Amino acid sequence: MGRLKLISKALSIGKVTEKYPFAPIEVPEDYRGKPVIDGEKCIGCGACANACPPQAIQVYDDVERGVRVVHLFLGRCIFCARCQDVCPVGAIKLTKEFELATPDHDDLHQVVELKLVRCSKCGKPFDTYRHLIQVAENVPPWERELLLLCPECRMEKTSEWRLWGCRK
Amino acid sequence: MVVEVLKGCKILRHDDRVTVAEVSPERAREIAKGLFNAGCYYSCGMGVDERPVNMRFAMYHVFNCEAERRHVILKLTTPTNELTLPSITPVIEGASWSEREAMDMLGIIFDGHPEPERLILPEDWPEGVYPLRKDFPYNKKLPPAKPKEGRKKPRPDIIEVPLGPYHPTLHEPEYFELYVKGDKIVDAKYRGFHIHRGMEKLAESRMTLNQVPFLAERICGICGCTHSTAYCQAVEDAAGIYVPERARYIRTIMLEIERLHSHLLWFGVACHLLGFDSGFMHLWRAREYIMDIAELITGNRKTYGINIIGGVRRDIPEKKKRKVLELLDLAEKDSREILDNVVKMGELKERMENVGVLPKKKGREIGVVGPVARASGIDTDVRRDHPYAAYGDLDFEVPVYKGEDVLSRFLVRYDETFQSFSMIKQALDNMPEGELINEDYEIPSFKLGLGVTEAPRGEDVHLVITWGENKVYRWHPRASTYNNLPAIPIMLRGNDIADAPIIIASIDPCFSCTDHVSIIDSENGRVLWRGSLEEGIRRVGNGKA
Amino acid sequence: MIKRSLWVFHLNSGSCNGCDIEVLNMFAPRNDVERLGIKLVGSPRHADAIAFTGPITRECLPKVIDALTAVPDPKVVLAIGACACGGGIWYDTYSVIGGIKELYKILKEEYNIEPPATVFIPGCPPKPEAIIYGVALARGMLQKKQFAQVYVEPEESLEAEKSRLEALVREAKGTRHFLPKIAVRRV
Amino acid sequence: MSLAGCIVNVIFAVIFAPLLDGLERKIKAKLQTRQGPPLVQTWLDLIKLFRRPSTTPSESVGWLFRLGPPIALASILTAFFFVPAILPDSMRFWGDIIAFLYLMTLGTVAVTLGGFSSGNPYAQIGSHREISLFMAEEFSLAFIIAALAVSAKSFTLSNLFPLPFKASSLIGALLFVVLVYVAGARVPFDVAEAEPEIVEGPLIEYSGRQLALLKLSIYTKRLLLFTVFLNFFLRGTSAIRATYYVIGLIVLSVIYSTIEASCGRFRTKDAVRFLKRFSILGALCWLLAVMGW
Repeated sequence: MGRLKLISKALSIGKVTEKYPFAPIEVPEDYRGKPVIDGEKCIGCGACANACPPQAIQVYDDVERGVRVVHLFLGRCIFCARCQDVCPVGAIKLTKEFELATPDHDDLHQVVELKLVRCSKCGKPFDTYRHLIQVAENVPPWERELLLLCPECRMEKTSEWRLWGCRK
Repeated sequence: MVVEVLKGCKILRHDDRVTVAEVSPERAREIAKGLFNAGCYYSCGMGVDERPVNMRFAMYHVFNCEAERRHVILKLTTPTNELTLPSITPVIEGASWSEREAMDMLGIIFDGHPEPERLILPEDWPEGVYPLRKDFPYNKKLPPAKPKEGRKKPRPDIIEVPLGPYHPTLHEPEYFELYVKGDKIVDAKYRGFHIHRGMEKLAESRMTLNQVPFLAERICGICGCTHSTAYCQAVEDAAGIYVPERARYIRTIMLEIERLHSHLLWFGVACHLLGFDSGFMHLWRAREYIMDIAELITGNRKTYGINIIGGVRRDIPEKKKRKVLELLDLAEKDSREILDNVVKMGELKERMENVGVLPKKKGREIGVVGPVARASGIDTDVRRDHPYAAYGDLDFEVPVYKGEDVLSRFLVRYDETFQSFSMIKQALDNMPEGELINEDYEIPSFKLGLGVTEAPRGEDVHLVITWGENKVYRWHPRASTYNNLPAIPIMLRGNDIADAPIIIASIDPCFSCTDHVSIIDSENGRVLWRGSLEEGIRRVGNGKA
Repeated sequence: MIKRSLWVFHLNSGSCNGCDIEVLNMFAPRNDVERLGIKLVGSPRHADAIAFTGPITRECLPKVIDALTAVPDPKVVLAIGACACGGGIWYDTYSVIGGIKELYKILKEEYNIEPPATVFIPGCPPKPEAIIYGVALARGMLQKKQFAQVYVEPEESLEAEKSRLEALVREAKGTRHFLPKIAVRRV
Repeated sequence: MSLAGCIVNVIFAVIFAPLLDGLERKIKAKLQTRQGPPLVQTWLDLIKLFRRPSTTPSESVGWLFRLGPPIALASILTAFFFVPAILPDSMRFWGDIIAFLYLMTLGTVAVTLGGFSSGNPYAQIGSHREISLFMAEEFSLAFIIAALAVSAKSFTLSNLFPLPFKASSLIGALLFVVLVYVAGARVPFDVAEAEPEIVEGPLIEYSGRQLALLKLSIYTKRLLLFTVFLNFFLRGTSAIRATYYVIGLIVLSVIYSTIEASCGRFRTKDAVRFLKRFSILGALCWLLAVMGW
């Protein structure tokens, strides 16, 4: 009689129910919980936005205010940790936090605003200070010259060089 | 064998896994029939808008040839500026849905298709708009159009049930139509695809190559990992990417863990459908160990997110391995005890025996896969026939039962569950050291790749056409339920309609509840019932309607 | 009213099953939410709350609206998972309307129905415990922990960065120069 | 025979029935290795339901729909006037077992009428199942009651309680146990309310207060059936009787919920077939009683 054995098994096991809302639970070491952007570390390079499958992180420039906005909408996040993989400075981390519920939709947003550098030639804001510092530190000194130019001006400049075959 | 059938066709690719041949439309039926007679069954079909490349539409038919351990892909192209292709459904029943899908999504017209009706797109989708064509933007939201007239004519003697397709057990919206005579089922028809989310289009437009594994994972919340593996394998196949040994072992482990969680879930649901709730609770308790393992290894209970092109993202270090083995032993012991006892319960067994019979021959024609095929005596398993990941190195048996009924499907899953436990242990023990991911690859432009995995429900086929610039040109996932669903009418036919829920559940459809049907009298075509299956059964069965 | 007893109607509007299974998992022995007085009911008429999973697909929209309006007011909506909270990975495709916000917009504009109280439970899928936390939040048993985070780069660090960048560029002046090498770097 | 005692019985039934349901939920949870709800959970549910608004579906026959729940509850509670519960008092008159049967029927009919009038096909199917099950069950109930009445030579409940020690009356009581199980709409036989299949059947369109009344009527009906069965055996002074009564209720509900937790659901067809066979046993028992054993 299978059913009697099941009853005795249930009685021998007792209860397996957790106490959860009244007692915290343990999540494993590598749990993929709430992603948090560390504003201090973020350089606004946009690698996370490129990698994010649901476009939960979007990076866009607010030209009028001269800031780059890194906008994470947790409501759409699929907790894949791709942003953590690709972040060059480790600014975005998935924490062990899973208690994200909120009655207010606005609570699900994380915004980092970084000031933009203006192009030394045309004056258009084009990249964040932090990103440029990061780039400058990682290239040999002689490649740093064009850093303060926006992509268009940079292209213009390099094509000029190529045309003349030299720097001036 | 296969090569003989394909004589006279242009062979585009021929290696030890896949043969791709371009077939002229006139010879399509003849060659398809030839392949079927050579022991290949129809696996899936993909329509492609190839106009940016060569001004034509193409249809790829994939056949699985187990005897030669290869897949054969027939490519049919429309003549320039035309949309017509011959339908192979008259000779191969299994191709019906694939062709209807291509009709819906691309507007290819299949000559001689017996049932050219809309399959996938919603009822209010305007005529003449084909979302998978390259000139359709993926995020265009169209205003609803009037549904086509004549599909469902309301008549005063028809009982309409206004309740939406929702139901208290595991629910995904779906819809069946049963044709009955007395209380015997004569025929059944399926109308589903309520959850068409447009992901094929999404993959080829907004997403990059390495984002798609995460999309593929969300095809199904239960068997997502096998979809993402299949996608990665398809891209790796197209681009010839080497996957490190250790990565392949980790993929195998995750796939088997997924199979365990899915099978235990199914056993629970089957108990629930048979009214035995304690069984459901016990099995889900045992399943909780498996969920813990998944969480431990990947950081999430479901949607593991472990696959990426070229390898895997997370390692299983020694410490985790020991913990996993510990949990596995607990789960194995617990689930074996429970399942053994459940099988002994007479009334449950009685409701499964000789119910929902799918004859072997019919199953072959439709191309059923996975436990459904194996319960009908068809000896097929992708893991053995087309080894992928690390399955080639593992020692396992493929359970095959000849009962052809629901009980056989139960027993196939029962055997598979314990095979999985042993496979995970073998894989963990033999896992070689080394790299997790190979990132040194180039993606070729416009190249076809095929990825096949054995999902808990059967064979999953992913076809990918790559495109340079880190994009896919076309991605076609084919879930196993897609091939198994057309078998349901055959299983239902001739059965007592009271057994319909467990029959429908027995293929482990991705929607796990079995409700919302129309019961139609086969003699006068009157709709007797539309609503939940069970009431319909009572109502019609008791001669009330 | 819903403090000690909450009956939930589960509404799937096109979910991948992940969240559905986790909702069911709440009722399984490990989490057993029956101990909190939560019960899954089959009829929207009996429900006090709706467990909403999945993005709203085009085909499901009218059915979702029917089911939502069948629940007597006042009701609580639990938007479970990334799809219900914000449309998920497919939030902008042709056959997906979006998340629950878009549904409320349609309800407001076309049916003039005020949106019910909603608790958003992000996750893909959320752990059963995360859903229980959301329910406890809806009942006022716990405080919310999630707040919007806004970081604006402060002025003082900006100054430091400016000078650092200038220093780096100055360092470059006078170094030997070659034409920039053209190399493809994969991100 | 005092009216006050009867009223105490009714109040006891209303208060105790949901608690008994809470106990059963707890036991089922125990058998499924869960913690289960607190004992008072059913009461909390009912209180919440009483505070929720009731809706009347637009396609229903309004007055019939609204009338169902109060009649269902009232008929069961009225039955407690004839059946001694915690106190041995009851309003006895000749043939009150017939009145008791009528009241039981009235409760079921009220529920099913409400279901039929709701306009919801799920409810109609549920009601239909309920009626077919009830018909089958009534048949065997009639035999058993007849057997008991013959062996006690009375139609008055108070003469039936406690039962004389005779073969027929003991067998009748045993058969009655099974009927109590069936009439209580427990798992193999809960086809009318089958939640996973037809969403609580006749109750589907009810909400708020009406639903609470219906639920309460189901719980009190189960308690009523228990009470009738226990009365066959209870003896002694009031205090001893009351103690045994409460212990008996708890034991019965433990046994019943254990059986309930380890069974699969019947199809209506199977349930009716089972009851048909069962009524043959009832008839045999009646023959025994007629033969004077």
